[in-house]
Amino acid sequence: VPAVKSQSGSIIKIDGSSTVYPITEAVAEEYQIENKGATQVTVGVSGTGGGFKKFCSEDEAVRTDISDASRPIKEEEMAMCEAAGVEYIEIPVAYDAITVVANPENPIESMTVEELAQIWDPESEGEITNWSQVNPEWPDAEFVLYGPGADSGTFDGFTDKINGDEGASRTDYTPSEDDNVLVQGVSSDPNALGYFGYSYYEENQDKLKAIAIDAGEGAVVPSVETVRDGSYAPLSRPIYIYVNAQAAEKPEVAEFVEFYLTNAEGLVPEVGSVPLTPEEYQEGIARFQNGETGTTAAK
Amino acid sequence: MAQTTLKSRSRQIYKPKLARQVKEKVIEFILFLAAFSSVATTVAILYILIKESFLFFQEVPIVDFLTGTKWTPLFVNPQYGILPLLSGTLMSAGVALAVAIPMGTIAAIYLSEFATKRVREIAKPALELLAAIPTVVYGYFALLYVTPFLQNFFPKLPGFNILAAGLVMGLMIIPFISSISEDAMSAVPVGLREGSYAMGATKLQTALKVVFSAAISGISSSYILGTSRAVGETMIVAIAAGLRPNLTWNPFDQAATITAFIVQVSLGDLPHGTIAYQTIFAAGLTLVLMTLLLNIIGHFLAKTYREIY
Amino acid sequence: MVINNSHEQITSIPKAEVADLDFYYGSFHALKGINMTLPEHSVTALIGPSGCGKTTFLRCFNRMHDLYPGNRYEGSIWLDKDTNILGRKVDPIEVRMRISMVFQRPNPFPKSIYENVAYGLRVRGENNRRLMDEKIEDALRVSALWDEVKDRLNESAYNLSGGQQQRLCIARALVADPEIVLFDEPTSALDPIATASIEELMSTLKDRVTILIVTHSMQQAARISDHTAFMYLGELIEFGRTKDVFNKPLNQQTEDYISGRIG
Amino acid sequence: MVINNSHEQITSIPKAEVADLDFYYGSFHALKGINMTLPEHSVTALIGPSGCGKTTFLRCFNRMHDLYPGNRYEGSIWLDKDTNILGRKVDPIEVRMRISMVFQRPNPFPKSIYENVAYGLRVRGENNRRLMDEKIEDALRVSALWDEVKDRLNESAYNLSGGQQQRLCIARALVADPEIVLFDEPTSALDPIATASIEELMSTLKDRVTILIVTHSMQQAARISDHTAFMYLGELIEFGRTKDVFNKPLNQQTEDYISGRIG
Amino acid sequence: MPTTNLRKLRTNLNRRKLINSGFAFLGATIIAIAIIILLGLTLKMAFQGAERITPEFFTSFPSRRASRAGILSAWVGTCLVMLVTAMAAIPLGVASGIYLEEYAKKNWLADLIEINVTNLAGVPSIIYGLLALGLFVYELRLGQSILSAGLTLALLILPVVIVTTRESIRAIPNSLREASYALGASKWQTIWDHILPYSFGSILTGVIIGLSRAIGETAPIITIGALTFIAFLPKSPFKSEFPFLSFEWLQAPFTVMPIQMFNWVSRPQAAFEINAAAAGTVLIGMTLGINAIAIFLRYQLRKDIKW
Ligand SMILES: Nc1ncnc2c1ncn2[C@@H]1O[C@H](COP(=O)(O)OP(=O)(O)OP(=O)(O)O)[C@@H](O)[C@H]1O
Ligand SMILES: Nc1ncnc2c1ncn2[C@@H]1O[C@H](COP(=O)(O)OP(=O)(O)OP(=O)(O)O)[C@@H](O)[C@H]1O
Ligand SMILES: [Mg+2]
Ligand SMILES: [Mg+2]
Ligand SMILES: O=P([O-])([O-])[O-]
Repeated sequence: VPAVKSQSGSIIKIDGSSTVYPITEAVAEEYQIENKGATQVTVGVSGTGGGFKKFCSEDEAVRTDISDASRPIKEEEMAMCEAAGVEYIEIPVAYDAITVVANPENPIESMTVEELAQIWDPESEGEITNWSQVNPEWPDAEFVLYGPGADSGTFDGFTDKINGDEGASRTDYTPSEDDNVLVQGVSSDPNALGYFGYSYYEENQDKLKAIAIDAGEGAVVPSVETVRDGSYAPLSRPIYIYVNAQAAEKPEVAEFVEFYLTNAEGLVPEVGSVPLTPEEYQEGIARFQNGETGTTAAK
Repeated sequence: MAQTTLKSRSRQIYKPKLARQVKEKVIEFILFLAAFSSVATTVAILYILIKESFLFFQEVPIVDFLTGTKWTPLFVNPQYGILPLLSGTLMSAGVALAVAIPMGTIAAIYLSEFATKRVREIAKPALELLAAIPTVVYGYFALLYVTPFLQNFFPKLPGFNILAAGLVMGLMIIPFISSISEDAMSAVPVGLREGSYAMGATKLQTALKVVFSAAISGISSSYILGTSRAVGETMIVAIAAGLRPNLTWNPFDQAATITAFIVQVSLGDLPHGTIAYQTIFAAGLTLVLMTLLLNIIGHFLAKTYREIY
Repeated sequence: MVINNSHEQITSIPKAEVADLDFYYGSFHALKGINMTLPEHSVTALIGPSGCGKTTFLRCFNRMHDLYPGNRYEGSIWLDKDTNILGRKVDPIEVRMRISMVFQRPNPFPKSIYENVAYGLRVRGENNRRLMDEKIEDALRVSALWDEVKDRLNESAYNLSGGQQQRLCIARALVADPEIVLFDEPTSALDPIATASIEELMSTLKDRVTILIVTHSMQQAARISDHTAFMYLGELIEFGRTKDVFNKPLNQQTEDYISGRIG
Repeated sequence: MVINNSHEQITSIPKAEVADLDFYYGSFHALKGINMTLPEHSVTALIGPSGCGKTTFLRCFNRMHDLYPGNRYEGSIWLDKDTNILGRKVDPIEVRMRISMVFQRPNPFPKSIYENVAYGLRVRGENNRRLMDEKIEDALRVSALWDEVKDRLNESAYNLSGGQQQRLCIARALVADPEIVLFDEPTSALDPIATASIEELMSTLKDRVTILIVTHSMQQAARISDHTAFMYLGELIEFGRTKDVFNKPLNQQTEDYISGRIG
Repeated sequence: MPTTNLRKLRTNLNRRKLINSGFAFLGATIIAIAIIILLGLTLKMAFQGAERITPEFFTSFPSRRASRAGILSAWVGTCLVMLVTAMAAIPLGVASGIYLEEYAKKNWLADLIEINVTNLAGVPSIIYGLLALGLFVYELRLGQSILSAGLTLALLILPVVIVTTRESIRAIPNSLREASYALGASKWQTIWDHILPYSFGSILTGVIIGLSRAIGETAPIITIGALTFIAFLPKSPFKSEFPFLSFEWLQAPFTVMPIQMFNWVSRPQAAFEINAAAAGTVLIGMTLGINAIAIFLRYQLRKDIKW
């Protein structure tokens, strides 16, 4: 990115989901180029939960203007926001597939949802440690698990959909809010298994292998198509940005959000995620311009 | 010389007394405040750590904290046993010291007793550069160069492991040991050395039997310093040793240290006031107590083995 | 130019012979053409004004100058007529095992009294405890220290007084049966009483070893030595029996020094 | 117990009078009941064996002992009969402005020659360049250094030889017109030629100031001083005109020392 | 001496000399190995990063595309943070050093300060990060700003500055102090006119070494929360209207070199590994450059000052 001299004022603070991060980072980068640095944008990666904790913070020094989220806001987070007097506008920005990955040297190609659940079940902790315990056809070797930390929307989504209970997971794995660490781990260990947002797999296909997931209707590998047509189940989901409604009244924030939604269609695939349809983006812009606060996502 | 000039002279020099004394006192007070700021820093560190840890220990029994074998503070059924982090910390420090103490000591003896002045003047600052390299760079070395290299010999070595982090940390700690030990050995009076040579001792005998034991206080404090560096080192382990709290004594395994845990949680930017936020202070307090303990041991060692020559 | 106004009457067998010795600290010519014999089983004193080269000369005998770079010997010092101490092929460590040294300030090692004396044996690889005990007791007795320390051999040597420390250093120098012992102003850091006890020691020591001692006190030289060498500006001016040198010096400079006119 | 075998013939006006002075380094009683007068415009030498307290005594005159904790004076030193230097209310800084000092080893500041001398004026807040130039030239002339340094006043003082450095320190001590100058073995670190030039200086200085000098060389004391005080083990044993003290000492210890039997 | 005896002596001597040379070889080898490993790793990194080290690398902001990403915001951030660190640590540390060395009486308070400084020097840097998070960010509400980071690193290197100040002051011979006092100088005059000017160079050396440590510190800065995408520069400290200085930059969000490198290290794409290597090389270059200045200063001082 060519240098842009800093001149003026306002800073837009963004934090939250690591899954959304690549998209927001790309948008922020393009926006600042276009904008010649008039408005400055910072983007942090704290995970969806970590992002909401800041977004809904009572402390204005910490509070962010926009929060990236790979799942809808939770009840307790709504309560926090309410307590802090924060109103928000929820806007979906892309689709994601939680991708289960293994090292390319691993012979396993697909797993059923039950097998996945068995590997990640809290009960399995310390008990199930070997591939062959899950499926006798699998190699007789100890597996090593990598996954997002507990502040992560991906973690919530995965545990909800696989283990049937949000947050229920074994804990003897390497957790990190930073998905890059997980990619590092899985790619350097033949017996590793991990999961994270699709774009991190997409960017590292040479080092990772996506496991096909069989939810009863045959094994499906995640891809733009299988996500769009809904066949990659149950691990597909929309991902969002949450905009502070008060901040949205500031022209630079409004300008940024609109820039985000008009350019997302081009930038999302570039960073390896699955874009919404143009109509869906139009809907988002409308929601934003009308200032429709609250969440619409079905719980 | 006339009496009058003497008188006037004395009057002249008696004059500015009060103003000068006030000025001196004010300056002394300002300097005192500056010196006291370091005490204030310590108080602030302890205040912050103890305040947050106090809240933490209202939720978590201290016995569970000290004896629990699982550290999963961010999960649904959080467990707060510090032992896994402690084992990671001790293991990585252990590997580092196993490298740094022998190498550092031998290097120090070589530099102070064997090397010519020219060699010493080049080799000592060159070794000190090892400590000048930013630790994040060492972390990079460990993760991207040392681990793959070690995997050539140990194919089962995971991508994150204590061994590579410890080895690289050991390299970094060498100069803390070699420089301070060398200083201590150089400070041994020539008289003692000559006393030994005059008995027909070789350089090695002089170095090991006379110089080393005369400088034992400085040498032991270099070991202590090296140990507290190893225990408190953060970036190397955070990057290369893995982030999984793992109660293990196997250096080929991955394990999180106390410091790595703090970094990991800080990366997630925990908000003020949650128990997750307090865990890093409780972990930090543990770390500070460990280094404090090391310092006290060092103080005692220095007292018992004070250089007496 | 070598000035050597030796009196002729030296009677005892020579233990060492210095021949045309020159010594350089880098480019500084510190000793100039020294010729002298060191009579066996006697005490030879080196006197002269400060900076004249006494210490420098003494330290040639056990090759101490080898420890520092830039120093250079020329000429020779023959030990027992067969070994040139300064010879290129002679190992300085071997020289030091045969010729030991006591320094100006007592320099015991930071070890126990026993270990200090034992050090002279240990460097030779001696480990036999019985033999060591014997030799150490002997050395401490000869150094007139045994009675004072026999009950606290394991205490640190630093607990001893300055005079005791110096006697300990003498014991350490004696324990491995050296042939010559060099003393560099051994009493200059001590009080008069400690000095007296060390001076007393000297006379008994010469039955065992040959002694070369540097002293800045003419009185001390007169009291304890059999022969005296007077040095001035790096040269040996006069050498002979102590009573001759002091009572009828051959050289004007010696006389000036002895009568206090120079120095 | 105060021993004070002063000869009676001291004639000049007293510049300072020491009355019952005791001094302690912590619990060590270093000076014991000293009584003495310092005659104005003359050179008084302090002699005695090493460790007898000469330096300690000298440093009482400008309260140098105040710089270190644990030191204690008792008794008094009256300056011009009206100020007790050791008085509790007297500011040591004022004392030092009136009584300056030259040390054993030359200790010029690592500054230019000019600034070294100027410092004596600068501490008093003097900044007038003309006046300073004048005073500095005068001080350097009196110290017999002017001709050697007048063309290089801005060079570092460290480029001077040892003897020149010591003369520079003398100039520095003189520049602010002190009443007394204390010298602590000012030539002991110098070679004979430099020593001679400093000794020569002394006699011209006493027209301006009163001098108290410590020396370990009796010859030097005899050469340059008008009065001599002999100290032994912290006591003042004998004090009188130099020729009296050296030729007919009243006290046995003085005689022993002068004849070289002790020390 | 009988020849048998002499022969025994020589055998023993030869054995000892052999062990001696063996050790000398071992020592030299160990030092060489340590330095060679360091050199090897550094060079490997430098070669890997070399292709990225172009002028654009220094004038570009970070980017999602590795080949376009640069370190502009990082090195500017590092310089600004170091500025705050130096402004805070130097006066505080030098004043403390002077107090401890020249004023402090031997009492419990002085002992306390002294022991405390030694202890602080051993406190891990991440703990300073926790202090900063609790104190600067949350209690004093300085935010995750350049000011917070600079002050944190200042506290971190304070012991280094204090210790070197003390050592430099102690190296000044007492005779110079006495010379000054004997001329009637007061304590502060002695310190200001002599002690400080004569020790200035070595104090500076120590401060620079302290800064070279601070420049690579990552953990405390992560702890106060500085790992973000920053593609802009803080406000300039100079402005056109009166009073021409602006302190808004102190409050600005920022990133620094080691953080930028850490960010790139943890990205999995090989292209970013090149960026990380390039940033690491630049970072080492900065550290070595600073150390070289310190070594040069120390050498110059040794040459000039001889007391
Ligand atoms: N290491 C050295 N390098 C250079 N010159 C030296 C060294 N040691 C001594 N000298 C010089 O050599 C000369 C002789 O010194 P030496 O120490 O032998 O004198 P000395 O007679 O023992 O004097 P003293 O009675 O003061 O001990 C002196 O001029 C001294 O300055
Ligand atoms: N700072 C000190 N603390 C304790 N004792 C001291 C101190 N300085 C000197 N002394 C002791 O006080 C006594 C007198 O010392 P002083 O330095 O005055 O002797 P001196 O006559 O000047 O000797 P020299 O000729 O060696 O300089 C000595 O016994 C000395 O050990
Ligand atoms: Mg000598
Ligand atoms: Mg003295
Ligand atoms: O970082 P997350 O997208 O998993 O919340």
